[in-house]
Amino acid sequence: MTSWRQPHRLLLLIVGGLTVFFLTVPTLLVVPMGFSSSQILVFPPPGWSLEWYEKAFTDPQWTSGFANSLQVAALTAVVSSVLGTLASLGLVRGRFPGKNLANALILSPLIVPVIIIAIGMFSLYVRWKITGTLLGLVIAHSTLAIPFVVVSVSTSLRTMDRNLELAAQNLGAGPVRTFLRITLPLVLPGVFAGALFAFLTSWDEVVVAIFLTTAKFRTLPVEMWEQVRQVVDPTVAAVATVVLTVTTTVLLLAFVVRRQAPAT
Amino acid sequence: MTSWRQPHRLLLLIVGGLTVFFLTVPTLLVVPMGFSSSQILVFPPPGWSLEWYEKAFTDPQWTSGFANSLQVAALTAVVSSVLGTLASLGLVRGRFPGKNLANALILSPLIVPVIIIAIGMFSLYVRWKITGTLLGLVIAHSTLAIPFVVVSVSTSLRTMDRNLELAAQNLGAGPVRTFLRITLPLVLPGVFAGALFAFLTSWDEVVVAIFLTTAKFRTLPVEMWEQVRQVVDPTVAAVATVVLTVTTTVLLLAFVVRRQAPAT
Amino acid sequence: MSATARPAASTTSPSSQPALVLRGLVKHYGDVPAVAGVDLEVRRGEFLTLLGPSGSGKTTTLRMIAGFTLQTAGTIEIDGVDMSRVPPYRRDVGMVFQNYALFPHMTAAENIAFPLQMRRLGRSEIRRRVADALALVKLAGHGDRYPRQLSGGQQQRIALARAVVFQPRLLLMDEPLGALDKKLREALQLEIMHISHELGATVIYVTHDQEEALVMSDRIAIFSEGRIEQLGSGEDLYERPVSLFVADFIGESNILRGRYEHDGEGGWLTRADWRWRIGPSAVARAGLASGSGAALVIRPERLRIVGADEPGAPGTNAIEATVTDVLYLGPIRKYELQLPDGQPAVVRQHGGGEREWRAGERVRLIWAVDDGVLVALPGG
Amino acid sequence: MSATARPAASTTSPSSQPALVLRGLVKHYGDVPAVAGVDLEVRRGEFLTLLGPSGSGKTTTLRMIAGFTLQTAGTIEIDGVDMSRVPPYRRDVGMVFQNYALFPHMTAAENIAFPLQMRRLGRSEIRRRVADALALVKLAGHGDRYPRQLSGGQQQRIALARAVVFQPRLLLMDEPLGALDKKLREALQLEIMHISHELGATVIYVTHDQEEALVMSDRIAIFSEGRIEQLGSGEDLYERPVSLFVADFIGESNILRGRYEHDGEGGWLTRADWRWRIGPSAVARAGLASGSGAALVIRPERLRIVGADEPGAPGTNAIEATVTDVLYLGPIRKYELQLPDGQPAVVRQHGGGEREWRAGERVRLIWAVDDGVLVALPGG
Repeated sequence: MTSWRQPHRLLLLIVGGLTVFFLTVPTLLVVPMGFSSSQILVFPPPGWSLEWYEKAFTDPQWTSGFANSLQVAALTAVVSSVLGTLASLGLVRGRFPGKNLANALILSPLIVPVIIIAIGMFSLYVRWKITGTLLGLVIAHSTLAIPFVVVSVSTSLRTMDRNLELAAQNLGAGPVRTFLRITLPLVLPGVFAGALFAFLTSWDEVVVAIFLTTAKFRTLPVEMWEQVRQVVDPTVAAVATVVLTVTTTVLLLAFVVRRQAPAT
Repeated sequence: MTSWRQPHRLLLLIVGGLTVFFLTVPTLLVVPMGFSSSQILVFPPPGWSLEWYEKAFTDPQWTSGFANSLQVAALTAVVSSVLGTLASLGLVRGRFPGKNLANALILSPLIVPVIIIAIGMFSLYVRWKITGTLLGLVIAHSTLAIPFVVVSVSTSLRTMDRNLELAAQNLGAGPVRTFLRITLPLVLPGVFAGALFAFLTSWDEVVVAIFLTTAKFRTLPVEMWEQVRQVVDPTVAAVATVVLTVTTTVLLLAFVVRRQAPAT
Repeated sequence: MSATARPAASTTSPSSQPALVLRGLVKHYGDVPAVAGVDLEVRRGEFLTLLGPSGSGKTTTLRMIAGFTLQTAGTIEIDGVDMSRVPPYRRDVGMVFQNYALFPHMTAAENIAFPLQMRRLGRSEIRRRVADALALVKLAGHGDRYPRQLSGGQQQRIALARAVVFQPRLLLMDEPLGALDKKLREALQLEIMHISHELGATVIYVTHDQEEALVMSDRIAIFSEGRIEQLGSGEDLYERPVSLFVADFIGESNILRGRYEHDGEGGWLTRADWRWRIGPSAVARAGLASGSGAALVIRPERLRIVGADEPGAPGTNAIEATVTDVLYLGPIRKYELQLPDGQPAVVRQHGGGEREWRAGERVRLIWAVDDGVLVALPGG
Repeated sequence: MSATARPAASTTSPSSQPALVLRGLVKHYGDVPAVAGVDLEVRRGEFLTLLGPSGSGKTTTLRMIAGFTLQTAGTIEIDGVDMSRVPPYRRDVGMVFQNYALFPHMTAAENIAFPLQMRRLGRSEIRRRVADALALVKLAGHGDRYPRQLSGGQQQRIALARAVVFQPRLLLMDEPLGALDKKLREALQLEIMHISHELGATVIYVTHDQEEALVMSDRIAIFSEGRIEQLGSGEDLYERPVSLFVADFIGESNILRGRYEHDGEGGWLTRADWRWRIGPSAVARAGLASGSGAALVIRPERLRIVGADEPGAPGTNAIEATVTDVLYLGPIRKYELQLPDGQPAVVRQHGGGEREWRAGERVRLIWAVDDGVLVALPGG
């Protein structure tokens, strides 16, 4: 009865297995290397040790990178979720000339190659003298993150039943009370998911950060980048595992929020 | 009758304008700089010239980078659309134990920070001796691109009416003829769109490429990266404009394909 | 229950001021007229239905009354006050939506309390009124459920409670039963009728279901192409349609086209091959000029099938026909027939001893002269 | 047209072999029985409808006949051949889906040609048969349109043409008219009947619409909880239901519960307060033991309303009631009433001179003894 017979299945199994192998092995390789007893980054580890995790959590270079990354990502999440939500409201509910153009411009960082954005920002931020500062990196990362917030919040706004807003007005709620009591609570899961994606965008970002940070102010991915090209001790693998853990946790959180959104 | 009154509108206009400014100016800055008559990368250009475009299209460093990028992106598109389509078929239509795990693993490159993927691949590919080769970069970029193909093709497969396959069987078509005459033609737009996104993923990619390329074999984004840190002549801006043009063209193509897909 | 019920209309309204008056209401979308000029007076406590096919302007009219859509021209008066430019949240009109439009992040009780909170009533007053409203729709004890935990029928009852709890001047309902299945729909039709009578509410009800309109309404306004084609009780519309459109939209019809000719008190509908007598009251109602194109409408249950050779009785008309299909429907039997000119005809036979006819038989259809309704032909 | 028509069943079938035989068909999903044992014989050229509420197993049964779902137990025989384990593409059975399931990347003609190509017919033969099939469904000239360029009704006709063009042994239809509006649905009901008769096709038709089943079918199988509750003509089911479930599902019913007591040729349904006479044929059909729990079913059009004081005629039963609602429906008037024990009752009055009653009036309902149907009470 099924349309997949034995020969097809075997072929699919082999191709699928190889695909999964190539997709996941590079990442999975990094985790054990962080627990290595070796002094250099090598696979397979000759023995096991927590030395590099200790170093990752005590060496001021790594800990300040961790603090910087968290700070930038958190501020990016706040800035881009506020601006992104306002932009979504304008783009979905507003009626003004040039709406399509505004929409395209706001989403444009999604499609412009990151190396070009990095070069452009570097030229501009040097003139504004905000390279190497927290402010500069937060602005830069918000630029990259706002489109994700806009997509998330716009989807919430579009799938929300417009009749709910009409019903609220019909029952005596003016525009402000309708927004606060009905619209905002219903799109909040979209805003929150957008904020989490914004956090991750900043947390993972390396290209723009390399251009805009200095030795005094580096994020964790930039620190990893610098270290892996100079030293080759396994601390970078330990840090990578920590970074990956944070990423996965935040992402799972985002999915849970999305799931629990009331079916509007 | 509208729920947006004058004070809200004004606030929204200002915030929106600033947001659009920060989002788009860095990119839009790059374009005029490529037409500059200045010898260094500076804004605003003191005058206009096509000198840097000439250099971009003749200097062997840039032209070989262009050729390498095209080659890698094209091969990545082919490899990942074939493997991604097979993976989607297995994940959507197949029934096997561990299906959810396989799905998560195949999509994992979407969420793992690219710097970690790059470090992992570098460790692995050095051992396999495929760093600095076309093959190595195509495998690496396919790893990054396959999840996009899987998302695109899986969506096509899921939105396709299963009754169409049942109808074909009812009318006398066995499993193979059902796949060739019904399933494949109907998901082809999804496959094609996935291939275009795979092309772009490779075309834009810079972090993994920096790790896996050498001076003898560089892609265009890597070349831009190296140049902008050494020389500061405006050729890089001219190249960036060319890259952006290609990206935009391919993306528009992908949208057109998606639009024209028959409503199944 | 009595707490939420408004005093009967007769005791409060100064004389007989209508609850709603629409004057020359027009709505254009671009160049397209969705509503092309509607005049309507709704009495207090009346249950009035706007009935028509989709795109006929009935929903647009309702949305203009609610204030969701601004009219292009015309005025809307509620309880004698011009509301034409008043925003929806100050119109004091309750509305029930087809998809319920319950707030998903509030419980049933919170939904019902919402309009009372907007009116800044006291906590204990709100609690009392919400409890009364829940009892009214027979959902006492369901107040702490969220909408997604309620069935479709229960959700629609909560929506009704929310729309009446603040004692609005008008209750608007936009195809409120459209999403429910047949049995539940019929039960809720009766329940909505009983509740609105109990409250003495003035109801404007939109539907495209003619049976629903007939069952529920005091009066029905038939919409067609942005205008009211006919306004009257269900019996007016079914027994005395003023146009082919109304005859066709309400119930089934047999339609004979021809030319009207005046003759004494009554008249004739004539065709090349035949002519049929028209009664004096039908002639008076239609008010047609002799010689103009006209049609005779006869309802399927007014036709009787007799043998092809049976002579006609005095006071009846007749036409030949051939039976094409016999459809058994339980309480009735429906005959599909073909007239000599190829047009279809349909006859409803209500059980009880009448002879059964078979497909292919040649028969005669007869009807009492007074059962034929005369209407003008468009452009006739 | 004659090209696509199969020779009438009687000329090809050896003696009277049934077109389809289901024996002990069972389908479990996990532990849940979707179909709990179905036995059925369908005659050649018969139009048989599987009717039931959703989840009653009718669609699962159809999918097992098509081969889309493998039965847990039982056999399926088509034209005398066991098809229980044959894959769907070798069963030679045509199917029409509710959502049409037309291939969107093929024109109407290509869709119809598909089953013929699968059977490797010649090009000219395919072209001729496609043209015939298009003519059969009155869409000649629409062959080069894509499905999205056709209306819902046209799409369903193309789906029908595609399902019959290869002259399948059976034609299966899964709620084919479910997505269409009422007027179109009624027109297509007649068209599907005419086409299937013209082709002499054996049709298994699934619907949950009892009126559609009554109109179209030679026989109807009523499904309930995975079993066939009753199998018979529409008249059998409406006039002589074998259970409360059937009485309730087909048409409207008035149900009086009590205890059956035998008495001579007939019997009585007795209650504390009253007893009603039951006719001999109803008693014989029900075959109940005296003293067992039973219900009397009377159809709404069999009840007559008379004044509360009017004496009963011989050969009739009576019960007191109070009118609660009077519903005008055009050709009929429906009375909702309340019986002394609080149960509801419903009466259909078919126009024509009968007295009108008003809500609140106390009345008596009378019916002829032979109009009452006796059924067992579950667990009685």
